[in-house]
Amino acid sequence: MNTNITIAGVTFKNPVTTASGTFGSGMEYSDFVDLSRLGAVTTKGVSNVPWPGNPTPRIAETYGGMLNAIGLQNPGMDVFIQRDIPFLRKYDTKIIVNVVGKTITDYCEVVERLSDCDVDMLEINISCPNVKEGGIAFGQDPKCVEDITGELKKRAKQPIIMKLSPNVTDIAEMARAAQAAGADAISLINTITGMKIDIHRRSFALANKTGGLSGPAIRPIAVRMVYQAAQAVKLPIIGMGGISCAEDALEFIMAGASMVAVGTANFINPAATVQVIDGIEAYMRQYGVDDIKDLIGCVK
Amino acid sequence: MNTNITIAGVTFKNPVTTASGTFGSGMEYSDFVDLSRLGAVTTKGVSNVPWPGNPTPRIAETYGGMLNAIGLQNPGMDVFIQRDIPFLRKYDTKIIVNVVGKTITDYCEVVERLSDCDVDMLEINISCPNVKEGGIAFGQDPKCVEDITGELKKRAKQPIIMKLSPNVTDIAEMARAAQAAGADAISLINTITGMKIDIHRRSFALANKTGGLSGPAIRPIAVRMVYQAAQAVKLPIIGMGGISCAEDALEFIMAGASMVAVGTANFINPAATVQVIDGIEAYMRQYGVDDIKDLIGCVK
Amino acid sequence: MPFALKKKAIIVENTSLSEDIYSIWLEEREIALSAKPGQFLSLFCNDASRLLPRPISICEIDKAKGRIRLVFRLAGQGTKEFARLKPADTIEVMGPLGNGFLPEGKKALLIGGGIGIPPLLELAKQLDCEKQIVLGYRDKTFLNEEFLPYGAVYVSTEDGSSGTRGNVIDAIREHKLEAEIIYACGPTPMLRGIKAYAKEQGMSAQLSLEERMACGVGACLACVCKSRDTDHHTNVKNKRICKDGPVFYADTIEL
Amino acid sequence: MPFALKKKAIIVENTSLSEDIYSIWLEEREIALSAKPGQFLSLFCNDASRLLPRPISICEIDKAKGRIRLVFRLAGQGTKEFARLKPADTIEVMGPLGNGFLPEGKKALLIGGGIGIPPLLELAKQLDCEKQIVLGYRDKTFLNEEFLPYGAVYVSTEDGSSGTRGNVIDAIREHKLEAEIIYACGPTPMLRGIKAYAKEQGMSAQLSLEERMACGVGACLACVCKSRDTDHHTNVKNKRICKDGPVFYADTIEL
Ligand SMILES: Cc1cc2nc3c(=O)[nH]c(=O)nc-3n(C[C@H](O)[C@H](O)[C@H](O)COP(=O)(O)OP(=O)(O)OC[C@H]3O[C@@H](n4cnc5c(N)ncnc54)[C@H](O)[C@@H]3O)c2cc1C
Ligand SMILES: Cc1cc2nc3c(=O)[nH]c(=O)nc-3n(C[C@H](O)[C@H](O)[C@H](O)COP(=O)(O)OP(=O)(O)OC[C@H]3O[C@@H](n4cnc5c(N)ncnc54)[C@H](O)[C@@H]3O)c2cc1C
Ligand SMILES: Cc1cc2nc3c(=O)[nH]c(=O)nc-3n(C[C@H](O)[C@H](O)[C@H](O)COP(=O)(O)O)c2cc1C
Ligand SMILES: Cc1cc2nc3c(=O)[nH]c(=O)nc-3n(C[C@H](O)[C@H](O)[C@H](O)COP(=O)(O)O)c2cc1C
Ligand code: FES
Ligand code: FES
Repeated sequence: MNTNITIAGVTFKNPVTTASGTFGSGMEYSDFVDLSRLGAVTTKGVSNVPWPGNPTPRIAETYGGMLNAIGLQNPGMDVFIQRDIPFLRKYDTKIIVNVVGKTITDYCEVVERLSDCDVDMLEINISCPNVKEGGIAFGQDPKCVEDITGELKKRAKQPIIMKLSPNVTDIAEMARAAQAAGADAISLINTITGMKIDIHRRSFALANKTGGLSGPAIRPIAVRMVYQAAQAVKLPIIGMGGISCAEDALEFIMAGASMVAVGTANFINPAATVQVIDGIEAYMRQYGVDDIKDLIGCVK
Repeated sequence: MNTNITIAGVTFKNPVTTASGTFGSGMEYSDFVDLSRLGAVTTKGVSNVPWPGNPTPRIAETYGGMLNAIGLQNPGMDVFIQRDIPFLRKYDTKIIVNVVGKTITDYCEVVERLSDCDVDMLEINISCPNVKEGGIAFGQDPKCVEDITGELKKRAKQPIIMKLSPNVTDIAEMARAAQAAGADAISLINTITGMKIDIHRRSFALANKTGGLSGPAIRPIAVRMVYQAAQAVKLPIIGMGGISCAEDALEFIMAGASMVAVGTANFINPAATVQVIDGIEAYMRQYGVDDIKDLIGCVK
Repeated sequence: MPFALKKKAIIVENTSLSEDIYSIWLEEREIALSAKPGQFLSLFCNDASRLLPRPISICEIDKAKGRIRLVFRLAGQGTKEFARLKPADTIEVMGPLGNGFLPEGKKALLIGGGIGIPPLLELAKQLDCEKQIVLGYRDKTFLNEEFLPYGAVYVSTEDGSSGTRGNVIDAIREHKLEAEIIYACGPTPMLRGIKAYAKEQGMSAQLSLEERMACGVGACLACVCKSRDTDHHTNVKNKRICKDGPVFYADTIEL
Repeated sequence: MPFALKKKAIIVENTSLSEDIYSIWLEEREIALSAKPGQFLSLFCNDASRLLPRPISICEIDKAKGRIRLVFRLAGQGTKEFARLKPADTIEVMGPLGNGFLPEGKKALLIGGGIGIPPLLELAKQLDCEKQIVLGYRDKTFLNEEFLPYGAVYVSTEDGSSGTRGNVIDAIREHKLEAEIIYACGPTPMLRGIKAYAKEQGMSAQLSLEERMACGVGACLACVCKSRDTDHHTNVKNKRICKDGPVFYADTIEL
């Protein structure tokens, strides 16, 4: 039984990674999860300089999901490179680094710096709804997607994954723009912009007013977008959005994802990633599927 | 204590109506709900000729929500006008008729016909994701929203509500387009396009492949869009998307909705509409709010 | 029933009839008093992530005690949850919903397939005429012995482990069963076969259909089946299984 | 604790201390054996619509029986659900999480406000030094008698119904309480007052903070507070309450 997956020349032992921002740099969950079981660890977004993030409250619970407006707090690339990459390299897993910025120049700076680091792939977050500049704005216009993808492709030594925003009319258009500019893969979906109001205090539940919705609630939207993107482009897709168990992950794979990421579910069940891996294998055994590749996009 | 709300000259005894398509023509729920308690009944979408809708399965359950691809099955305007309007008029409630079509001409035909009927408002569904032509396509382009709104405004004798699609990058843009073309109000959100895959059968859960996601899962997205629309236009807003109880309804009102609609919750609890009305009143008593209008858009 | 809403029913008994078939008796007097064979209940999950009701047919009615019996097969998470219910637990239900079987008082064939068998039990009890009961299974049988008091019972199994090897039609042909009317519930392919058989034999047939449901009361149009004629309510060739059915005369619907 | 995951704890006892305050004893040996005062547990809801854990401080630890006591106030749906738990029910928990109070062995003032009082009880039991305990309430008192064995207990109430009328600082001034160190837990305004008071008096103070949490283990950065210095982990002036706290020295954080 083969669960290996190769994307842009990088081979993952299984198709399961973590969704950026929900697993820290891996370190925080290493007491709970054997990181060497994972196909890859995708790290929290990293920027050229340290970012303090948004004021609190940064999260709110919603029906079957949560809103977050962390605001991409991160220690900046220097600390990240010096501390987190060596930590992750101790494990038998691939490293995908999520990259954030406020301007194209910011993104370029991080990507150039990471080019000489020992990481396997870069995931470019052009879809964070929680920062005022950059982030999502890049991901909502095909021209911007193309521009930033093109600029980063020139600089990156590792393959790059463009992480798309679900807050768009036509996800296929964004996927095509990423492909046209040479992206090696796309990942989707980032969170969907949402809002919660505290009716007793008559105020926003989040200091940032809006936040990104994640968790099981958004899964049907994510599966649909993965399917639409898979129909539109030939690029490998990393699918995510509300995956908590193997059944959920298999929906994404059958819709066309080559890999999947577990996000919010880590908070609710730190063993989620490993259970997803075990469950996919159990499914393959149950139905006599020899190669995970036979399941990718099998529902048309 | 006043719960009256006046929108475009029509006064509703309270700000609660039913979401189109989730309450039939009112008749189906009249055994469960005293229709005279409701601010208004909003009927299932009606077209110029009878529509048979989509093949089954038409629905699927999702985490905290459901997908539907009914495909706007409806008996056509002749039967509707002859049977359903007189039925609803027996109750002390306003009638909002939801209108669907495949072409602008279709919509015009229905609106013209309804102009001489005894109904209070028309809600124009330009956002149904489950029909191949028309529907959502009109609601995803501001130019289309403007065109169709303008055409219908010329013909309608009743005030018209444009029902917007959440499957867009920028809801404010659509709201502004509706306002520019003379809409009397807007309602949002319609369902969000989603997909579910049956991993055991390796097929789509819905015959139509995609369906519209509704229910509590989508509420944070709906509240955010209502807020964004309220910031962008002066039009009264009918808010909906995952409302099951008074707390939910109040979130929409505080975000800027003048009225709210209860949809999927009717299926789960046929008393939901009445409980929302009672609960809003209880909240107003608890906090000494004399007029519901004081709550509209009170969170900024 | 004006303003009849969801009710909390109390679980009186929950037993398993086989590895994946459960039998529940629940108490809800009003429902029991008005229930008819062939009608169903909408059962709601306690797990709030699952919103939609699960339609389950009424298997038996005990008006004296105000109780209803339901027999169901583990299909997914909802039925799994129901299987874990213990006596004194409560469950939210709506019903009775739909139109049941229409007793015609003619010599009858009751045909059930798999998890379509339970609704025939109450019908068998109430039908006041000559009855032959044909029950089709894949392999293991259940509930068949409970039919014995009400008529001659014939069993078919796909693997031949009991009764006729084959399907219910095979059993009918083998035993040369004759009747004026068929009452049937089971998987669509079986119902399709029965419809054809009834036509061939010039019998009338009442078939109980199944489809995914949301409202269960005729409002959402989720649960339609194709009908021969334009339906008076929908004004298209669609009937609502929850409201107009689940039992239909075979010749009025397309399968 | 390598690969320590969520655990199912068994409810041993659930009593209400007042209209909206509940006290639960739960059994989970491993947790009880490693727990320290000031740490907390993440409690998960059984209702699947509510995903995030509820952080609740450890109120008492019974290592012999392998049990933990939690005392909580009804705040929303989650705590309402916990209040309904009955003996033998189970609940999913993670913990013990965070760093507790750091016993310093100096003459101590333990200050609790409202629902910040419970975590001080185990601390009072374990602190091996002279202790004065100041408990502030809005009106009704709870848990105060349970502190009596461990030191002198002073109460303040906002409405003056027991003890000093006013807040905890008022009670401290009224009784002229002196100490070298403060251990405190309660609402932010109270902690802010204590921080200022400690500075004024030249005392050190350990404060237990609160913020909305998602992961509870330091990964998501939901629960930060502002810190005086750049934090070694975050490399910005933010500390994670769940992982670096919930207890901090007053002079290291901004309130
Ligand atoms: C009128 C009617 C009577 C029925 N009577 C019985 C009965 O007496 N005993 C019995 O075991 N089963 C009966 N069924 C089928 C039963 O409704 C499903 O097996 C059950 O809903 C599955 O729920 P689940 O959560 O376990 O499965 P899941 O697959 O997790 O359910 C997901 C969703 O799909 C719906 N669904 C899944 N399978 C079916 C189905 N076959 N028909 C309708 N909806 C479905 C569920 O209601 C739910 O909304 C009946 C169905 C209908 C329409
Ligand atoms: C470290 C720590 C220790 C705590 N110890 C106790 C204790 O011992 N006793 C006690 O009664 N309360 C304690 N709290 C507060 C307790 O966590 C909240 O009252 C509880 O989470 C409310 O949940 P709910 O579902 O009832 O309310 P809801 O408002 O419905 O909760 C919605 C969401 O907001 C979060 N939330 C709501 N209020 C708070 C809050 N004050 N702090 C953090 N998250 C919140 C919930 O966890 C949940 O994710 C503590 C909080 C923290 C951070
Ligand atoms: C607390 C939190 C922080 C996140 N931070 C990032 C981030 O730094 N970069 C990024 O690309 N996505 C970030 N995301 C988005 C997730 O990676 C993922 O795309 C999204 O949550 C949907 O998956 P889920 O429903 O499984 O969580 C974050 C999500 C959450 C909940
Ligand atoms: C079964 C079903 C049928 C619907 N039919 C219509 C329709 O005919 N016209 C329309 O404008 N919206 C229709 N909708 C959308 C609802 O009116 C509403 O906008 C949406 O469901 C969100 O609200 P909710 O989450 O409260 O259900 C339908 C929704 C459902 C679930
Ligand atoms: S389930 Fe809604 S019409 Fe039948
Ligand atoms: S709750 Fe996630 S870092 Fe504290």
